[in-house]
Amino acid sequence: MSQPSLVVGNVNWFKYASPQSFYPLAGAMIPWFAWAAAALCAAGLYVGFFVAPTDHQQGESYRIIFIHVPAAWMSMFLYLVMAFWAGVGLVFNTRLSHMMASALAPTGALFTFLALWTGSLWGKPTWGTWWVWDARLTSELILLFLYFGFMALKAAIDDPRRADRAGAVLALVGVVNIPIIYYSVEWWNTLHQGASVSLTRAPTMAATMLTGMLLMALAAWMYSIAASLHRVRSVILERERGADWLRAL
Amino acid sequence: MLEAIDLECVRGERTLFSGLNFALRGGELMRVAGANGSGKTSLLRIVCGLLFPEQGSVRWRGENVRTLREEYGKELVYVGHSNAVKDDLTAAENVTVSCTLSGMEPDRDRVHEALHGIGLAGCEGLPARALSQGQRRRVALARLLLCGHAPLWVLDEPFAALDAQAIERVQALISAHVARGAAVVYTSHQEARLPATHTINLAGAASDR
Amino acid sequence: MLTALRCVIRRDLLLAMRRRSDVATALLFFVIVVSLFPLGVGPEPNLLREIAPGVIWVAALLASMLSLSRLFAADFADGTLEQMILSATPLGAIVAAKVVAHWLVSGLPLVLIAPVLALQFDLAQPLLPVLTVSLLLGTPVLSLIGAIGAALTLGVRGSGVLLSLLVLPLYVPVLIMGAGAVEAAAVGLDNAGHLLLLAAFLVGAAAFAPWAISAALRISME
Amino acid sequence: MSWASWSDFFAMGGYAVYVWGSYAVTAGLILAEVIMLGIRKRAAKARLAAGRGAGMP
Repeated sequence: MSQPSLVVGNVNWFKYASPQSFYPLAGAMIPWFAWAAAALCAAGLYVGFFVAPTDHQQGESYRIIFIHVPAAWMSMFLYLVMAFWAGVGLVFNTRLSHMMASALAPTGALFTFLALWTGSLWGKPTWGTWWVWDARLTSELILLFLYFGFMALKAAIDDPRRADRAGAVLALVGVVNIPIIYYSVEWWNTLHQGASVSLTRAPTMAATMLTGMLLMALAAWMYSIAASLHRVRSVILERERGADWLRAL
Repeated sequence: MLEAIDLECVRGERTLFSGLNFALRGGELMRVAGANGSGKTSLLRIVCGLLFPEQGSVRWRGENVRTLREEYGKELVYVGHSNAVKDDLTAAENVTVSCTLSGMEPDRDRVHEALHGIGLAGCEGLPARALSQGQRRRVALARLLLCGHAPLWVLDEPFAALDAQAIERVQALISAHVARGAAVVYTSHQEARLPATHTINLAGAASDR
Repeated sequence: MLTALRCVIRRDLLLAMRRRSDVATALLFFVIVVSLFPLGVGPEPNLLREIAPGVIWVAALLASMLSLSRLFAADFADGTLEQMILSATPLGAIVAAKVVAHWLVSGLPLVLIAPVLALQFDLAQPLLPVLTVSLLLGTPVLSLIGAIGAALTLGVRGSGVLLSLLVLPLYVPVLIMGAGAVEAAAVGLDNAGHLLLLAAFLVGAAAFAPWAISAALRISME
Repeated sequence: MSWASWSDFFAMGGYAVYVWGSYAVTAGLILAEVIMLGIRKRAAKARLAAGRGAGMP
């Protein structure tokens, strides 16, 4: 891969966009995001359970969307962010971006699993079956495999630098493939089932339902930031054990 | 021509060397010495652009070797620790493949000539698995006879497993190549009889971080 | 450059010919997996006819996985891969040549033997060419994508299982379009879309994969 | 407000299993992740301290 490109006066400045300066910064940011997540989650649950009306078609079971939809959004979004950091790390050879990518993966996998679990629990009362080979559920399942693949590859390689870069290539290959997978599955699904079922909500969604969903999505977002910042701090501690600044910590 | 700037190499948690600088011009020979595990092979792999140094860079005619890629490959002959010899191919086939990868198109006669020159006459058609360790090393080194045009040779323990006669032969090849104005980098823990213009001793540089 | 590519292909084919048993094993695996399905689901002809494309495609996926781990492993172990990276020919081109050779040895035999296996499932005669074409377009994509995984897992412990975990999810679109083309033809639908998409996958993979494979190989060599 | 009583709320119009099943698993897994984050951090710090104690040069 190419060398880091921002080299001025024989100093690689990217090296100093460094774990060392990021570690305390992340530590200072975590409480803010964590509290924001808690507050937004409380507000979202309140709106979702006590303000939003009963759905006239699905009854109360629709209240699962307040976690299902945010989880599904986060699962895809986190994969994109992870691939972004992996790509940055590959191009500029910055350790911190690789660490960010590995810190995001478990949280992304968690949300992917939650999207599947809640989707299935929602599907049972709605469609009468735990699982449909709907395009979204199926792509979500494959997304989960991609997350697992990324983590398994990184875990299997001993040399952290090689693990970072190999993981990055895999994440980028995955990100190219996700839309292809999604549209293939969707096409396949419409051919086989005539698009009889779809996870998309009826267009007439009460404003309060939407509010609750957005609040929960924001909460999930804040939570993801807090959790991955926390994890990246652990990764820094594990990786940079030999560094002088950590010994002084 | 070949220039290393402030190289640092870390394997696992150990710093093998750091702050390593050298510059090699055409017609110069550099020997890298050091104990086992001192980073000789790693240094050579960094020089070739196979390994990414923790810090610093290697430049060939002023350009970073990591960006030159196949342009560098056209000017470089690297004989690594492993022989890159396939058991299932004959000696001649092995030499043909390795030369083609270096950008040459050797014909049958020249390949046979080279195998003769390195002392493998009569082994051309034998599958490499029938050859001894030293003979396989010679198959790998036969390329030096065919790719004499390359201005840089990087040889990792070229004398390993060779008998005295073959060592002399390879030493003569190296000297002749340097005399032609090429640059050669090699490692060896045997005391060398080659007049090296540069010597890097890695033993002193190795330290735990 | 063309000489070098021809040389690499020739070399890999030569090596495969001198190790014929490896090639035969993957092919035999394909045949056995396909033959197990009727034993598992019962000999009901209508059912077999219906599942035939899917079964053959899934078995082709698994069989192509089997040979992938060998793609770079031997060259990695004996140092030839270093020479390829340091070659005067761009690594992407060498890698593409290796994938071509790999497909000729492991993909093409599957394509050729698949119609015979389809007859076991009593697949209608007009569908056999469709199956062959879909495999002909699809199996090179499998080799290209799989080579990325093989390059990433070089020298990694437990690489065989890891390779399947990495690569199989990425095979999904090819499986859907490949099996879909035959199924669509079976029910009298137009399947040009499926085959065109498979061709598009092939073009896309041929353009993108060599880049990713060579990046992965450089990383694995460190 | 669509709930007449708490028991009405917990019954979720007959969908209690599905709704609370979703929310419980979500809460449980997020809690588990938070706990695991804490464990990992503590382990990393302990390893760091051990390395320092052993007098890493």
